[in-house]
Amino acid sequence: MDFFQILALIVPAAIVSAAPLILTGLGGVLSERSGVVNIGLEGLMMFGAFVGAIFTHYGEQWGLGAGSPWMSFVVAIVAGALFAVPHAVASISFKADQVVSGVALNFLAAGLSIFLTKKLFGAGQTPDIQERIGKGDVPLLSKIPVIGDLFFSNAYSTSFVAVFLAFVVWYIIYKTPFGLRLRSVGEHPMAADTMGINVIKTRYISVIMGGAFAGLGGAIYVASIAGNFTGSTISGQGFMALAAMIFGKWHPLGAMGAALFFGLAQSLSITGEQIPLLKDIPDVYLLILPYVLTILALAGFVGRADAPKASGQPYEKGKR
Amino acid sequence: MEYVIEMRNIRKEFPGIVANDNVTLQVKKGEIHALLGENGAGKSTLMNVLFGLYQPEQGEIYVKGKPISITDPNVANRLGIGMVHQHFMLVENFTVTENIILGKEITTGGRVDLKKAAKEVKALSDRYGLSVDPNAKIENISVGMQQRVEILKTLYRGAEILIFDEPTAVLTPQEIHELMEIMKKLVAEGKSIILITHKLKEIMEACDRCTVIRRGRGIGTVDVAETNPDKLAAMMVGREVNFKVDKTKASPKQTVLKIEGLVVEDARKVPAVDGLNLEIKAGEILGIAGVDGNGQTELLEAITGLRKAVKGTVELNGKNITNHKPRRVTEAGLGHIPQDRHKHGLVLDFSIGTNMVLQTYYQQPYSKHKILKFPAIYDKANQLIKEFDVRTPSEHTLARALSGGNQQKAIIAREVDRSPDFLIAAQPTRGLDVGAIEFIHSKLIQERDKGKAVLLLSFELDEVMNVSDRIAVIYEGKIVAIVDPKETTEQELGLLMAGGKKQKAGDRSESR
Amino acid sequence: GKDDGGGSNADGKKDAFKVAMVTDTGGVDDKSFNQSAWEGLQKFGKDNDLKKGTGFKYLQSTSASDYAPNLNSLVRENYKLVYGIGFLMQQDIQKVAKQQPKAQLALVDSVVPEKNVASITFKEHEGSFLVGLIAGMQTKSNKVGFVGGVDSELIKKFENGFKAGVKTANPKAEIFVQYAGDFNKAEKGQAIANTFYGKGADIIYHAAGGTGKGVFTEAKNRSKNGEKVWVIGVDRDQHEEGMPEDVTLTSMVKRVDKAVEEVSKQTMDGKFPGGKTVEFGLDEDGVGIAPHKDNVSKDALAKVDEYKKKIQNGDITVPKTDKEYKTFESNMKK
Amino acid sequence: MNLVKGRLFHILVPVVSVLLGLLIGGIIMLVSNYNPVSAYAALIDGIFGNGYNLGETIRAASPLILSGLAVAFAFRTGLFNIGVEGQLLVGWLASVYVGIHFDLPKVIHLPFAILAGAAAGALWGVIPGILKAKFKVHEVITTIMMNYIALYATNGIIRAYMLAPGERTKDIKESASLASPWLQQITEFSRLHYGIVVAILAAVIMWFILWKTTTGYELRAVGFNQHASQYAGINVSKNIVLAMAISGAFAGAAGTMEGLGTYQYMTINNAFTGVGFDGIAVSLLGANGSVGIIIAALLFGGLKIGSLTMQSAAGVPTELVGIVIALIIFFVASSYLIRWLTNRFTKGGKI
Ligand SMILES: Nc1ncnc2c1ncn2[C@@H]1O[C@H](COP(=O)(O)OP(=O)(O)OP(=O)(O)O)[C@@H](O)[C@H]1O
Ligand SMILES: Nc1ncnc2c1ncn2[C@@H]1O[C@H](COP(=O)(O)OP(=O)(O)OP(=O)(O)O)[C@@H](O)[C@H]1O
Ligand SMILES: [Mg+2]
Ligand SMILES: [Mg+2]
Repeated sequence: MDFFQILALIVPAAIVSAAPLILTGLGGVLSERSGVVNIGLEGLMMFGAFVGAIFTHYGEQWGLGAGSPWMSFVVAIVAGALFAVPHAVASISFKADQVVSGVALNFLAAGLSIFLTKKLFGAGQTPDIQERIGKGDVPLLSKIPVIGDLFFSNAYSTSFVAVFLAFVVWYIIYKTPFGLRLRSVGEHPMAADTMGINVIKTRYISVIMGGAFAGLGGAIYVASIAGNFTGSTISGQGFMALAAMIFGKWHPLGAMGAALFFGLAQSLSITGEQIPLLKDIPDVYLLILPYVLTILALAGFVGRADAPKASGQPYEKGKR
Repeated sequence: MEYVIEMRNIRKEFPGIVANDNVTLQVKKGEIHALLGENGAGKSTLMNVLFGLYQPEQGEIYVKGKPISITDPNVANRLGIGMVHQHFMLVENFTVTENIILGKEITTGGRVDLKKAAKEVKALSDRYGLSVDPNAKIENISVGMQQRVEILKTLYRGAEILIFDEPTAVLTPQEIHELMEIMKKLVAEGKSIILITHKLKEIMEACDRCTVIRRGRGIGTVDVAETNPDKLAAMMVGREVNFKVDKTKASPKQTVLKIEGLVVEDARKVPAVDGLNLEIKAGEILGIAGVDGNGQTELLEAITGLRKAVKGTVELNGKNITNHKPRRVTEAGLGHIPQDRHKHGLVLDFSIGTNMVLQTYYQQPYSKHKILKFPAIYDKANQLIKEFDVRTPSEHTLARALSGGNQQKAIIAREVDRSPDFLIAAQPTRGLDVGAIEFIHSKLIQERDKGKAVLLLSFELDEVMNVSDRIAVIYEGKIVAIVDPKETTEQELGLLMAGGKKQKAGDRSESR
Repeated sequence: GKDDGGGSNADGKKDAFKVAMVTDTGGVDDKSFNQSAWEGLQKFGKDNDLKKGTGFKYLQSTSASDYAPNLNSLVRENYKLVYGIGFLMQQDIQKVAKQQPKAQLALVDSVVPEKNVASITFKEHEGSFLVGLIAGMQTKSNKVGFVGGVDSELIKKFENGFKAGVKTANPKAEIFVQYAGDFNKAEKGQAIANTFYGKGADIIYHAAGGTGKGVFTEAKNRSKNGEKVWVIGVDRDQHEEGMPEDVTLTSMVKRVDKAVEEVSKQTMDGKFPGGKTVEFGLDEDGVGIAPHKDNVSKDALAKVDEYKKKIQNGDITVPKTDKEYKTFESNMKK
Repeated sequence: MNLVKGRLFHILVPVVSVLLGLLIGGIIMLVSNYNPVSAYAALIDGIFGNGYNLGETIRAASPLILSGLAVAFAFRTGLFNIGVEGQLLVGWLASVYVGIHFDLPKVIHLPFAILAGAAAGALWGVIPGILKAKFKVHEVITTIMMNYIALYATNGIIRAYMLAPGERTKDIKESASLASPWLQQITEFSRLHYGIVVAILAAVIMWFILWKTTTGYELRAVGFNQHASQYAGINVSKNIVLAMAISGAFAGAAGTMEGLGTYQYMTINNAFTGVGFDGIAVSLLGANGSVGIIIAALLFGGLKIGSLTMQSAAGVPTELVGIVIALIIFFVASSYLIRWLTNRFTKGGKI
């Protein structure tokens, strides 16, 4: 295979596997920028995947046809938002250890989603969905010589949604009053409070929005890749999204970049086996490649990533 | 007549402490009203109540005659009450403008319009002569400018009543003077000001009336015109106080600490200590006077081994200890009462008992073969707790639960008990009441008289002048003068601290 | 004690025949061998009117460490025959067999040399050979692919049988092979399929469980965009998975259900094949191509029948391992 | 009086949380029309019902104790070790390797194998430790990455060098095995092995290091306040690395429970064992204390084993136990507020 052929294989695949990570990563950014650590992304994503799977299925039953997955996305967004509430209540109102409450969320998602699946379908997995998000060429753009083939040919519409939303979140956080307040709450809640900003409310909104994004990420994973939901559908993607967020230095576009980086490393490690010069490398090396690269990147050129100053600390009025 | 602000019989409790007990405060329109009291008297608490940060257990608040319950800062802002907090409330990595407009953003099309906002900030700062750089990040500007940002925050919200909580603690006399001018300008514009301070001169200079609080109780309100510093002091403390610390003349002996050509860089790799020379002799207390941010912190960190020196040498008892690890410096005979007791001085989540051996836990008798010997540890702790009158229920109490004064006493006990040849006392009385202050001063002098060398760093000029035998003035990382406290005045010191010549405050440290 | 387990069981009769199985983490609805094993057990149960839950039942394992307790509790509940589904249970079956000499156990997909264990294996290579023939006949690009779950002895049987079949039908066909290193990573399956199709393959045979889902996803996507690509399913008839785009060419079915039913019968009739290895191949219809044949061309089917006979008469032996495949290939050359 | 209140709380919070968790679990069963009573009856029976279940419960608890200790030790020193899972895998592999490839008398071989596992885990923990100490890299992200590297690396090594039929390594030599025919006898052939002794020993060791040695004093000081530690001449970087090493060693030891005890070999794992993540729950419920962790591990081990009987006898999906565990964590975590308050002003609340 010539180099370009390889690119044409790797890049689209990278974008495909990146989309769910991007969205979930964005969820993490929203939550942590407001000062609430969110280890629960995995669970939120899992619950979103579960909801996405069953509602795409129902959508098909209700005759929504190709609209089914999109309907399921909407439900997954709501479900993700709701599922984030326990984490918000525990870590914002009850001042629980945010990491721990996030871990609890993961346990809850794992248990609840399968339990409900068994309850609903009497099976350990949801039925296969028929109406997948299909790949397609973007009308004009795909005609652009090189870039067209790489980025706009047989690509998922959801991938573009993800990238688009990354910019939306960036705009919200850095350009709107709400964003300014969100960041101030994550950096110096007391200061925000003295400026009349409702810290608790702002954090609730951010965490819940974060849940919505993670939920969408999970649903898109099902609709574009997995095709149904089982206990192992979401196995670690949430943690990778968390990594992407930190890697991206809590910046929406940074998180997107990191997610794409993971996707690239991932698909390189798979396509690699078909690339002459990489063929002979034992595939273990290709399998661990993405994770090693991440660590190197963090230790090396990315360097120290500074979390929002107040992240992980519950806010209490008048505490010095 | 009607008051712009009237707080009647306010009571505010914290777990274990009654911070405000039946306090009444009445502020007239267009006056500068001083709020005077020892540290911990309850001034900040009272103001936080007025600003809606705390809810009082008892009492009413009237604004312009109307009874109001101020449930949160929003309400206060709407009522035209603004507060410049004792510990600045600024988001470090935001710009000046972002900090000012936060919560009351200027938008065009739902989008924060920083350009427009910056213009407004500029206009505002010009109008009141509060020079700031609207686009600078807070973490990169001087304390003086940060304070001006705090003031602008309140003005931007159209505050009519401004509260200043200990604004002068961190300023040079010159800066203080300018601040007073600004305040006068503000009242001239019809605004009313509440000024918290411990410094009687400031009250005499700028204020119209003064309310005094002691141990959370309101003592009374006086017209500044009809009183004098001694009367105020008596009201504040409840007894006659002599501001002079009584001590015999020092009899300095051999040099204990010798610093030559020391260069230390701060976090931003800028030399904060820049070719500094200094000698301290046994049996003397050397005070360091200077405006915060002129390299004091870096100097102490370099001596104690917490920060690398780039150039120069530090000798303790003739031994070169430059860039030695903290423990080796300590073992070479250093005692260190750190600036920030909560950050460096104590492990707040350890018991006060275990904190007492923070420097010695690895030595006999507190441990043997790496096994801790708790009986020995707690015996020592109890001995120190008695000796230094540390008010704590038991040696097992978490250090966190102690009041600042007692936390500080514990630290001093720990450091002095090792009877080091050289003792660093950095702001040893910060946040403490006069009782504790007198106690600590006497301890320092005791050490001196035992023939130890003591280095005192303080931002309170009175303290420096009263306690030290010699005063070294530090400015931009150098010792610019060494003066005898008996032959100098605060004015002179102030000038030296500002670099010898009078200059517009703010410009000073923008360059940093 | 062990007896009251029997005494207190629903239909009272102490020596009522009871049969049960332990699934691996997949569960009885994994659309794979666990499921068809359970189907077999259910049919057997119905035919001999046993009650579900007392006469016949299954236990699902949530992790590998559950195999032993599950097997054990079934044995102590006096089930006369207990199946372990999947070679992963080999070790635990062996332990239990040693500890409980009275127990009668059966293991699917692997061999345990104990006289109270019946080992059930399949000639997957033979079935894979047949679908290989079909692939070889129907590929337009002369390029086909094989996606394996985890590189292992068992999956190798699929790979080599398939390759042999392809080469037999179409010597000049090129075969891409890749293992995902995982039975549950759909996106990997998809990425591999993407690579294969991208390199021009038009038929992919997967033996990769959940990872195989990704292969179907990719095939569906491409056929939506007008590409004509196929997937060959595994274990069960995966026609459904291919719908609505209808990308399933055929499937290599492995009749675990038949095997389970068969062995259960023998055991009930007191002919428990303990210590033996019961192997199900083409003869026993243990393996073969799916009943759903719409997408398979006439002459491909003819070819399949032709070679099915040859294999049954022993005219050719299908290779299981890489080594056997090498020799098979070299023999073809001559 | 306050002291009593503080102490009481320490016990009360987890107990109440467990009860609430089970209660809500019961409600969930009711609404999804299962019978909670028979379900919990089955659960109890599945834990204590007979020697076998009891044996399996203890067997399942052993690695949980160790992974709980690993998480707790890191917590105590201000670190969050999500990497227990990976450290466990490398520990498992190392112990099995030693178990297979050495020929020694049991008195040497078994301890050697266990220590090898612990050492491997420690090494796996040290890497994130160094990255945090030297490059300020967030340990949460590095430990997550290290988990995946461990998963694929161990599988790769087994496949390349140690593969035996059945997707696993050969069995370890008897001389390196924790298994005990006697223990199996008295528990009706459960897989109960001497690992529980190792686990309890480890719990004692953790307690001793943390509370009785100068090392523990330094580790905890660094965990609470790095600045004060530095001021007191404690080497912060060294202690961060050390903390991760010790934590990793416990995790590695957890791996040896599987390798030398439960399985006697290592399989090629298609997914994480989950024991590492359960460790977080265990350490939390055990309030990061040695005794608490042992109790919590026995509880979770029991719930997991019992859930199997719950499935077979009452037909309730095993996942319900997962939900109950999640609820328990939520309750414990949320009651931190109250505990924090009592601690803060408890006169005489020990460090
Ligand atoms: N958040 C708090 N929690 C508990 N106690 C507090 C809190 N804030 C203040 N206190 C207590 O209330 C008393 C008054 O505190 P406050 O800060 O009002 O004193 P102050 O007059 O402002 O002292 P300073 O001059 O040092 O600012 C102190 O003795 C302190 O112990
Ligand atoms: N959260 C708290 N709980 C109990 N006491 C507190 C708390 N915060 C502060 N205090 C006490 O309040 C008193 C003064 O407050 P603090 O120690 O913060 O110094 P400060 O006077 O507020 O600041 P500064 O030293 O800059 O003037 C001290 O006795 C301190 O122990
Ligand atoms: Mg104050
Ligand atoms: Mg103060």
